[in-house]
Amino acid sequence: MSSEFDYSTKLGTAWFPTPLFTASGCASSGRELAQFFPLKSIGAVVTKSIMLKPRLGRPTPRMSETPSGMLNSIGLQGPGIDAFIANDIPWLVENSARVVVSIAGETVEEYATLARRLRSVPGISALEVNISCPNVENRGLVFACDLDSSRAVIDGVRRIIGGDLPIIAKLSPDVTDIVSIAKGVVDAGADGVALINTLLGMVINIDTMRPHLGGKTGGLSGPAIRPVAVRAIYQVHEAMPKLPILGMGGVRSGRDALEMILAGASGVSVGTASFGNPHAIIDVQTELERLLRERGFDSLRSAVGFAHRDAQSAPDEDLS
Amino acid sequence: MSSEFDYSTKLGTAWFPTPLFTASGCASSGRELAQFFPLKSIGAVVTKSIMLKPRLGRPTPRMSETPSGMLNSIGLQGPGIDAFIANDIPWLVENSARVVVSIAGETVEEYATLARRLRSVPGISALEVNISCPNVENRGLVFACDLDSSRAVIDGVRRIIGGDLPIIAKLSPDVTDIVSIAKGVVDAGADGVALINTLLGMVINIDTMRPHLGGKTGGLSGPAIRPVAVRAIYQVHEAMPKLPILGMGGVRSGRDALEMILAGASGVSVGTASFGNPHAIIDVQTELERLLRERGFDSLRSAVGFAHRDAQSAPDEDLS
Amino acid sequence: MSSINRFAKQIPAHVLSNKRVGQYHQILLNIGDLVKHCHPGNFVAISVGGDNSGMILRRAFAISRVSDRGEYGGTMELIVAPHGAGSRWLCSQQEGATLDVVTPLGSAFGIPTEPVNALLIGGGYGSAPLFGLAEVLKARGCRVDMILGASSTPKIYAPLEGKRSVNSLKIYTEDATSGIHGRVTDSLREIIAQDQIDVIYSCGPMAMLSAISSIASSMDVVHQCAVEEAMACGIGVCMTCVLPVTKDDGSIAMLRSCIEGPVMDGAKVAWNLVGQGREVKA
Amino acid sequence: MSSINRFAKQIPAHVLSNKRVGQYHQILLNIGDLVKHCHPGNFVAISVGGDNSGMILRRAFAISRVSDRGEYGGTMELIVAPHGAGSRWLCSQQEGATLDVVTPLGSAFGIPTEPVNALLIGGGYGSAPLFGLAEVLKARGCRVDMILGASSTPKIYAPLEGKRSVNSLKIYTEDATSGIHGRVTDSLREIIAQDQIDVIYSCGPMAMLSAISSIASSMDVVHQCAVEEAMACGIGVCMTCVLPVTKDDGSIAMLRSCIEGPVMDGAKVAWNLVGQGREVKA
Ligand SMILES: Cc1cc2nc3c(=O)[nH]c(=O)nc-3n(C[C@H](O)[C@H](O)[C@H](O)COP(=O)(O)OP(=O)(O)OC[C@H]3O[C@@H](n4cnc5c(N)ncnc54)[C@H](O)[C@@H]3O)c2cc1C
Ligand SMILES: Cc1cc2nc3c(=O)[nH]c(=O)nc-3n(C[C@H](O)[C@H](O)[C@H](O)COP(=O)(O)OP(=O)(O)OC[C@H]3O[C@@H](n4cnc5c(N)ncnc54)[C@H](O)[C@@H]3O)c2cc1C
Ligand SMILES: Cc1cc2nc3c(=O)[nH]c(=O)nc-3n(C[C@H](O)[C@H](O)[C@H](O)COP(=O)(O)O)c2cc1C
Ligand SMILES: Cc1cc2nc3c(=O)[nH]c(=O)nc-3n(C[C@H](O)[C@H](O)[C@H](O)COP(=O)(O)O)c2cc1C
Ligand code: FES
Ligand code: FES
Repeated sequence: MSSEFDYSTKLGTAWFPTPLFTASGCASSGRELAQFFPLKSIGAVVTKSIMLKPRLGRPTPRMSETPSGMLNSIGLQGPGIDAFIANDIPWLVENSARVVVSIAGETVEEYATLARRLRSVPGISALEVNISCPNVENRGLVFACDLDSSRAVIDGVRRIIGGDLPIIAKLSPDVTDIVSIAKGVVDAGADGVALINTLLGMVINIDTMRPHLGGKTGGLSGPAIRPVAVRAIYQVHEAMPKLPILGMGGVRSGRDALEMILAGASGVSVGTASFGNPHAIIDVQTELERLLRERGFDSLRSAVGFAHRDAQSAPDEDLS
Repeated sequence: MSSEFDYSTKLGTAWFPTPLFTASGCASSGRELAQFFPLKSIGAVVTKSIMLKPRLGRPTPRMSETPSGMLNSIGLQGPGIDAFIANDIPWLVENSARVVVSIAGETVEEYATLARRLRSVPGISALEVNISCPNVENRGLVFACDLDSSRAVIDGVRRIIGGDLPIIAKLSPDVTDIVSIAKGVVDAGADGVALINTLLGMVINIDTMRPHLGGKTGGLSGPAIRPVAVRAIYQVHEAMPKLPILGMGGVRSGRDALEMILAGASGVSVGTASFGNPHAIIDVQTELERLLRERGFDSLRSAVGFAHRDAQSAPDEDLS
Repeated sequence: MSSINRFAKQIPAHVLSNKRVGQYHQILLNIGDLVKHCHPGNFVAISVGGDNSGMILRRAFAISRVSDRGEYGGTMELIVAPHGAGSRWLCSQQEGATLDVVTPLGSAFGIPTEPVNALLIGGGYGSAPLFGLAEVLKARGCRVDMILGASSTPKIYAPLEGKRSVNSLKIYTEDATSGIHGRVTDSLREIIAQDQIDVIYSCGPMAMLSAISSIASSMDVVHQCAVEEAMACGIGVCMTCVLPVTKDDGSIAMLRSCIEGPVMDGAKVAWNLVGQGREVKA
Repeated sequence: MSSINRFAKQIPAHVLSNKRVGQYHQILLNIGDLVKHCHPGNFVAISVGGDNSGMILRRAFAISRVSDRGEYGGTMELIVAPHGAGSRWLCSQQEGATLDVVTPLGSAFGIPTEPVNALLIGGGYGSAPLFGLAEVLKARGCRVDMILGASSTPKIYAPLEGKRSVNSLKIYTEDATSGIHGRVTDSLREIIAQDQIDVIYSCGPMAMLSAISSIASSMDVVHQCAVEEAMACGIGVCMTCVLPVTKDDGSIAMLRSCIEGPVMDGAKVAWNLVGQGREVKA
């Protein structure tokens, strides 16, 4: 990257040298991808959503490939917050990775507890709050599918965190009105939103003639869902043009990432694409920079939300 | 089809010799596909949603291919109900096609008026009520995204139709809880539901750096969305096992159709697949029958919803 | 409408040869008896990417030429520009590969019953169907002049044997790398007047067709143009490929360019309304 | 864990040959220097369907054999069963095609430091990595017996040259079309006892591995098995490929078979919990 082009981005107060992030759950805790590229060369590692207790997750089969996509039903398998803080964060910090920690809970209280545990851990750039989890206190209804539950989680986390760490609320696309949920969580204290989590889907195994996944339903990800992600980003940016958005959903090339930036994302997470190509995030990062430069942008930031501007404006006019 | 296998299906009181239907908007008024196969050889032709007045539809570009899918933004271009009744239905009837007429409106009243016009037209097997339209009386909110609006439309149509024609309410997947909408329309008088309409999506043209479609957003269809469709069918069948479901969304082979039947659909519409393969619906029809027979089913009906039965049961047990 | 696409079939077609010609690929397909029903202006829709491709829609290409003589029986020639992923895939198909094609589709150029003076105008690969058309027109005793234009020489498609079937050929390039420096429309008025042109046949980018239409209309010359709108189905069932066309009563209809085209009456297309002023990317 | 996949690279690999062997395809790839890091038990993950494929995930295959001699430099051999769309695409790749591969991945079979009596058991294409393993064991002075089984003869993979590296080879088919009628586990107890087996190495369907494990455990024989769970990433980042494994304290951990496997200690896998009793379709 030459000095003329500013590739950096911000999510709230957190600064990142590039807008490319791993997607939560698609990079484990970072170590495994480090065999393929240095983690410090990307914007940040977003760690797999961590819960309070260790969890075994859902029964197998946990995945099914679908046309240009896949379903997963992992069930938030993980070591629990204690082991995570003891083992994973220090390793990432040692390896000079910027770290966004994703948290998940079953109750509003659990999210707050996770935030309390993480508050004073050094080396964390931001919290991503994954609210696509069943709320055990509300008939198992996913937090992100209910405005009040979504707000309650973010409010609880914000109270604990104070102004220290940016809070990114990760929303589900499985809602009638994603803009109202986004407004709700911002109102409750989120500094930004991550769009989108997986879509609820199902595959029937035509041999067993039963749902293929051990968990029956699963989350649909990959290129198949990209148009839904771009739409969500566009809608939320239109409603709140200043709100930092971390875009994701089916990005596998620089052109895909560019779509999200133009729609209004300040950063882009690469998830499923890393399964097919361990260097996907590096390839996306390189290509996105080239595409932005070719279009006359001299910074990433001047391209954010460009698709909303009136059709006559050229990149140069936005550089003032 | 040999006499041993009963491939027929019913949606409410309407009987069809096979469970394969065209999808509304993906077969125009039927004539064009008739160049490739006789329309009477399939279950029924579902016509493009017709409105009261002639409509020019949305500006071009109206489509964008996406990974294993496409976005469309046609905007319900059509000749209006008068020309439709005068020209299209008689042609279909002459060609021995079974006809399901899809209607669309901008107000509750408009749907009712359409129903009144169609009520006494001979040769119609059922009405499909496409409620994925903006409700001009409710801030342009799509009927299908709001429980009360959905109910109001179906209620209005049911009052006009009486018990004469089966009413199939076509639902949008872009909702937080599709089961509650399905329950609402059934309560309001629908005899069945069609699942699913397209997902709201968007593509940004990276050359113009603006939304690619003339209508900005579009509907995502094709294999990409199949897991979402199967999930919706499964959920609704689970909640209302007796409700006839017309399944659709990304079906391009017999195995895809089988997934939907096992999930709970009594019929399957083939839409986008016909764009890539004009004989798609015939191919699906042939392959689905073979797959059902191979699995020991002696009728389509005995396979409907099979994925919900407990894992030990075999097809034979259900033939009683 | 019920007569259109009457002979269309979905068939497997073997690639007999695939040669680079300038920036294009000249692809020869074995399509057997279907050649009988292929007329200049018709197009073919081809599946791209192989089985399990993420590209689910066919790609449309003008039929450049058909022949029912020769060692392979009926053959069809296409001139393909490697544009995006689908056409690049097509250009990478080697001799022996099998393609899934649907053809012949759409309307054909109308052939005058009397010998007239015809001007054929092609932009880029748009010249492809014009040589076959020229042959037909010559056989009917017409005088056939041709003008081809492109941004640069490698984008001019003008095969040697094709040149034989026209009375005159002018080439325009925008970068002056060959022929006349400029665009096909630059001296169009003069040419129409001098050569007493009765009918113009054109194929190329929409902006070119639009420019020709306004000149042709103002000089009362018939203009049949083969349009190119993005098509999802190519067979008239999806309504994505529409163009605004002025009806006799002055109102606008959105006609499907795949089935009520691609050959349309240039005077009737409401060019100012196409894509509401936003052009479809070619 | 940080040592695993340390040498894994994503490289383009040319198909040097593709031959049918019974129901399988024997595919030889040019992978250059990477052969140095490939050990029996490791696997390769291959992109399928070409550019713009709707199949977005790699397919995993055991490395059957590597060689760094020969005219092409480092080569890797795979034995591929045409199962679904991805493996069928792979089997259709001709000599000269280029594949996108990531290798070597996962754990390798542990090699004893002392000469022991080893029994290698393969089911179907599961025999593929066992011949390379046999060579290594022989080189260490082990006695190597091998048992292969399949439903029918065309599913037995037992190349001539491979047979040379084992002391004995028994074949079982369920349809009695060759060798002994039955399954590899039918006389396993007797064989273990008679041949004083110290360690079993196995590769094949999960049900077979599970059956071997229970016999091996009951007779206190070490059992290293290469498992086969559906994998989305193959590199340890997605958590789809997990197997329930009993830890020292008796509790269950869900270990990733791509990175903490595919070679696992058969005695530790909690076979009764795999897929909660529902088997992953092989
Ligand atoms: C009637 C007709 C005749 C044509 N004749 C020729 C020809 O003779 N030679 C030739 O090289 N090209 C021709 N084209 C254009 C050709 O269809 C496109 O270049 C091709 O579809 C691009 O596909 P892609 O995957 O390479 O590009 P992409 O841009 O990746 O395509 C994405 C989608 O947009 C559509 N699309 C993109 N560009 C066009 C376009 N210009 N026109 C229509 N659809 C487009 C594609 O079909 C596809 O669905 C013709 C188009 C039409 C409609
Ligand atoms: C470590 C390992 C080693 C293997 N070694 C070999 C080998 O040497 N030879 C060989 O023929 N096969 C081997 N397999 C199985 C091979 O990976 C599958 O047959 C192949 O992935 C099927 O893909 P498909 O597209 O043909 O089938 P589909 O059923 O269409 O595949 C759909 C999806 O399910 C996954 N899947 C389906 N079956 C399996 C399976 N049995 N194991 C893992 N994933 C599966 C695919 O990867 C894909 O993501 C191995 C699998 C693993 C995990
Ligand atoms: C295997 C898998 C596991 C995931 N786990 C998580 C998770 O733990 N927390 C979370 O917020 N999102 C999780 N996601 C969702 C991704 O972070 C991302 O939002 C989604 O997959 C869309 O992006 P993609 O298409 O690039 O993968 C997971 C996705 C996959 C495929
Ligand atoms: C071009 C196009 C036009 C459509 N028009 C209509 C319509 O008029 N009415 C309607 O109810 N659904 C319409 N649909 C939705 C389809 O009927 C169907 O529900 C959806 O496309 C999913 O099925 P598929 O993936 O098989 O296409 C349209 C879909 C497409 C692609
Ligand atoms: S391309 Fe579908 S109607 Fe023309
Ligand atoms: S396959 Fe992804 S963790 Fe093993």
